[in-house]
Amino acid sequence: MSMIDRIVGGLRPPAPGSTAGNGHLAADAGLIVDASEMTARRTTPWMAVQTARNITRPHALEVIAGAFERFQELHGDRSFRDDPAIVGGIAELDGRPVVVVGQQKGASTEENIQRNFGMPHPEGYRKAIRLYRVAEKFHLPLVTLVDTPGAYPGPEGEERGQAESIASAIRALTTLATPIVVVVLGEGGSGGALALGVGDIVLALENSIYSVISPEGAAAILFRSATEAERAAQAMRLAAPDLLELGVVDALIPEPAGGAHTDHDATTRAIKTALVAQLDRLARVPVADLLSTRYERFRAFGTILEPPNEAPAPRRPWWARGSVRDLFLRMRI
Amino acid sequence: MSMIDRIVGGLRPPAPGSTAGNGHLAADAGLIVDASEMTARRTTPWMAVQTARNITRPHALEVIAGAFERFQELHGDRSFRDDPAIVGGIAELDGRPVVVVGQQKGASTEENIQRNFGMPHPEGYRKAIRLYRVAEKFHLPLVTLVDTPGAYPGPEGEERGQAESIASAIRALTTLATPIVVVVLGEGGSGGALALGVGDIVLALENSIYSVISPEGAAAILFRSATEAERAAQAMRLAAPDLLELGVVDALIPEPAGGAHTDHDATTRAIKTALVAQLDRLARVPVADLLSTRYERFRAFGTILEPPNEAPAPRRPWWARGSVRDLFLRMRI
Amino acid sequence: MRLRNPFGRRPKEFPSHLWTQCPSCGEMLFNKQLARNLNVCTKCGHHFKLGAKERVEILADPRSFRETDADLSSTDPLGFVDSKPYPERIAAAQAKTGRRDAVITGDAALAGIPVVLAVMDFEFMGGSMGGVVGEKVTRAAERALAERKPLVIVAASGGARMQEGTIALMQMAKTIGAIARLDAAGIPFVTVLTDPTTGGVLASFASLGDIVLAEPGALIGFSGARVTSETIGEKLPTGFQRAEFLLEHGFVDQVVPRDQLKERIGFFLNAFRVAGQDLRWSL
Amino acid sequence: MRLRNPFGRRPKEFPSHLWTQCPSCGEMLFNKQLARNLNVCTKCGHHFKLGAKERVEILADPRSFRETDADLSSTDPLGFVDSKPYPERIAAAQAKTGRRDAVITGDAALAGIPVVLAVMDFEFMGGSMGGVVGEKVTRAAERALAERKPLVIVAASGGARMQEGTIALMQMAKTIGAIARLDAAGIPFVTVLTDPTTGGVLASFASLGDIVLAEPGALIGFSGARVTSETIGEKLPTGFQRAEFLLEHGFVDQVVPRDQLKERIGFFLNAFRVAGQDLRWSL
Ligand SMILES: [Zn+2]
Ligand SMILES: [Zn+2]
Repeated sequence: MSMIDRIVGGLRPPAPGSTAGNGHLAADAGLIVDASEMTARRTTPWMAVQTARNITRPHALEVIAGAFERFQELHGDRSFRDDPAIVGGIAELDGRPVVVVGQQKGASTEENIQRNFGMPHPEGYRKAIRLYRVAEKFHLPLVTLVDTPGAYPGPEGEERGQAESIASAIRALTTLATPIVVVVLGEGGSGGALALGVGDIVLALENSIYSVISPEGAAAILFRSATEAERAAQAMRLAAPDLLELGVVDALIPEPAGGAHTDHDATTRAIKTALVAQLDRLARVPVADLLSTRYERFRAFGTILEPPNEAPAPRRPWWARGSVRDLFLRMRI
Repeated sequence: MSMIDRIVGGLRPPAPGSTAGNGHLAADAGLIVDASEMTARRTTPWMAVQTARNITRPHALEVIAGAFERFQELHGDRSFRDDPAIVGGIAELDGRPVVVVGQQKGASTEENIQRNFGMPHPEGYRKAIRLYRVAEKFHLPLVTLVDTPGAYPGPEGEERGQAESIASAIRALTTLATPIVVVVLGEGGSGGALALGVGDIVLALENSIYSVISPEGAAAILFRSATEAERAAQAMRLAAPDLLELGVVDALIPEPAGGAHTDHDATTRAIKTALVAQLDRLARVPVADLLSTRYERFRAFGTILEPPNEAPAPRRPWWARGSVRDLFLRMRI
Repeated sequence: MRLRNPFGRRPKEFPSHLWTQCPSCGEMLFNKQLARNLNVCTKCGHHFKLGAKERVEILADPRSFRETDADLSSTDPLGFVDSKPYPERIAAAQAKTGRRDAVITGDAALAGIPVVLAVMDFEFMGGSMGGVVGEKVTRAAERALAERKPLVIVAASGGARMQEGTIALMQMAKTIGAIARLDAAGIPFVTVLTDPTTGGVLASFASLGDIVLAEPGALIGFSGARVTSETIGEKLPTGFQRAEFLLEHGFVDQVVPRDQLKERIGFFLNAFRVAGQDLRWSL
Repeated sequence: MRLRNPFGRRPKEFPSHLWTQCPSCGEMLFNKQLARNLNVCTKCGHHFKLGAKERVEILADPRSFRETDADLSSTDPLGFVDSKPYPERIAAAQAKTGRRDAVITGDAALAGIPVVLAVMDFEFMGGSMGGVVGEKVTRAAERALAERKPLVIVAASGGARMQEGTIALMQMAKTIGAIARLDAAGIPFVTVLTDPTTGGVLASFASLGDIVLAEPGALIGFSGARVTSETIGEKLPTGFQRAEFLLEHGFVDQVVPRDQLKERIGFFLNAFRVAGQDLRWSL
């Protein structure tokens, strides 16, 4: 076959290049930007799934209380219900007012029932959209905290438009004229996570996961058995270091040695440090540049083969392209 | 009391002035622009209420079928339900594509139950807002058809935000960047009617009514008896000629001698003639002028007394002010 | 000030100019102490209605409030007569309240931030919105736009003023038109829904705040509960149309106790101001 | 073309290359006649699935379709292996369909109006969206924007392509980003939801049409019905997640029979074009 490989984006090159690509991210924040640094610390994918789901991990409201000051929660979608599985409001981050929106899991069965195990209904995503608009209107940076098994798959969700609400939330983020930093706290489950997951910088805690479908769901489809979830997790490359290699996240926030659940304060401090550093950078970038860079960031995902006759000039991955690199250089100033 | 009357707007001056003010409206369309012309034809307010509510009057879908061509209904609010009490879509009016949105009453008890007697739920107003946005996005003129006893006052309406949905619909219309012509077909019931009632030109059928509360509701509050509705109707000045005098509507569309219900075709033809003439005019006005004139039109309602020391220069009613008059003059071209 | 108690029984064993019975917990409250506690029951936290003047006092920074358009008063556009003519009702309400109509507007500082403030007065014909309320709210919004200051409105209203008919109805479009311009200009608008906020006021500017706050237990709804109840032929559940009900259904950002209102509004306005510095609405 | 019948019983008494049994009414349909009727049951109107190529033929004006990006095909970003490696699955699907991936895109005229057209192919790995579908849909939207032509997408998909993991998930953000730019530029976007449209395709571009049409009886939903049913531990009602269910719940503008689709889309695009003349998207 007379085709040449043409990488339209997506996969990061091996270690040295990738450090050059976004090494600036690590500058002030102690972030991990090179998955190869983590080789010694990596666990099995299935362990990663268990850790990311650990009920004693710090969840959104706790992270907000620890990393932000003066949080005032805002409620409701203005049309149906206040969904407890999504929380959000206005807070200060190191003195800077921001809008923060996150998925909220419980730390106990009782709390999980109240929070629907962090699985939002459509009205939750519509509340998120409303808060995104508040951020945009008043030029407040937006921080989102992703932590959900996925959007709630029950019939009420279907009746009220789970798919429409997720699509609309993603659309709102792609064009939101204010800086956005995403942090994956624990479980990034499918489209229900992505509805909070489109931003200028996407960070993830070291033991978090992010996947297109739950390992159990994948196993049921691929191997016709939910007990094959471990095998599915292995195939899916859903652990944080994989996500870093794939470019799905820009950097990882290191967790305390035993995992985030062993030291909530240290975890929260690390998140705060990372957020402050990223927002400092983004604050210096004109909004029009943010928007075009955000577009290119997500535009670049996907590795495809294209025959050369249709490809006049090979395209470089988004983080290596002129405009984006210029932006990052400016962001380092 | 050393005050001078200062009319900030609202009441029309007597006949000759008012004809001069908006006589152009009558030019092509046979519209009634001077209530004094109607003296001989006026009925009692209570008769007007009965006629406006006559179940055999032409309702929205019938008017759309008769006055427009190629109507394609669009459904749904994109978040909860398709409300059958509000209908809307895209149609052609004398060859010009427009968006049309109306409240839909039934012509039978069965149909009325299906249409909830023309009383929309919040999702109906949210569907209307969505269609308003379609009109704006594609530069389609908007025609609204008002015919409702009011927004549905049941508990589901309260739960899903009847008030919020009405306020949002009104807000959408006040700033919608496309021409809007409103036609009150029968019953204009309160805020639930106004959610479709803000436009550049507001027309009403000769036997329609428009009121802040139903006569029965007013009687229950004012006279502590719903049977005093006739007396309340008298006090409220809700009949079409009153509305014309008050400036709430700009002109009346004459009905066939026995009322609209006696000749649907003639009524529909009269509505079509009026709409075509008004849209022809509005199509020549720059959208920025439409928006400022629409703002001034509704800004001017309310007759108040203000002491002269706080009033440096008396304000003229909206239809007599320079910018607005200029607009109308331009619209006559 | 004599307190009205529309919900519970009248106090029995105490002279009513001295004591008020809490309709929520039944406690007998000494009026002066109640007033000192911002008309909130010291035992159970029940929020009694608060007068418009007192409301301005607890929101505006000391000596910062400058009233505007105080002398506007209504004419009688319909020549409306029910059991008595509308002008007589206005005169009676003016005599009772010492105010020309159902809203106070002005410029103020709130937690140090220059704002335009409007407070509705339920004592004046049930806080109903006719031409004067519509005009004053619209002027407040237009001034907020012209001076690029946030607008704060405290709502308390039975709805549109029936005696002004469709002219009152049109105030909904009039005020919303001004609010929409404020919105397009990116200027903050905060509303506070107090007991009661219903009908045409809730269905216009009161629902459209960037931030919508409500006082605990406040009655908030579009239709009167009586009408709603008659519509379905059933009693409504406890808490229907109360502030907490609206919070649960997604229409209110926060239910805020009266003594925290000023600080809370100040927090939001300050967040918006800091973020918008040198950009949009702040000077 | 052999028709698949995922719902009902297999035809018994007739050789399956000649006859197909309608899963809705049980009628035995002669395959050639069924194909002539656009794969719609001649007795009850049941809409069988329709191939992507046939779909292009019934929507594009004769000889107007020019395919673009036909040669794009997928790599294996994860090195994914389940019961067999992902590259083998792709190769099999390519051999089966004669197509490189699960969407056909191109320029066409539709009822005389120049459009960009994308038609998904359920036969290719269940119409799943990986990098190639995402890239081709994005390029289609970008070309519609650059040339100011309406975009029409016919969706048919089980969702994101699991074998490309989070790279497939990111196609949702990628395609929506392009659609959002189209929206901001005021260029019309029409989607047609066919049987089935689910998961990450429904939760991205497919739901965001200015006009959303659906074919009768099409399965349309976010979660698989099996997952939903297991979530509540109950059977789902008849018609759940069907096109008519979405119409009733407000997510679909019209349910349109297959033989009227082209005319209907043409009507909307023409209305938008006439109105926008000399203004925005039309040339
Ligand atoms: Zn008490
Ligand atoms: Zn059949």
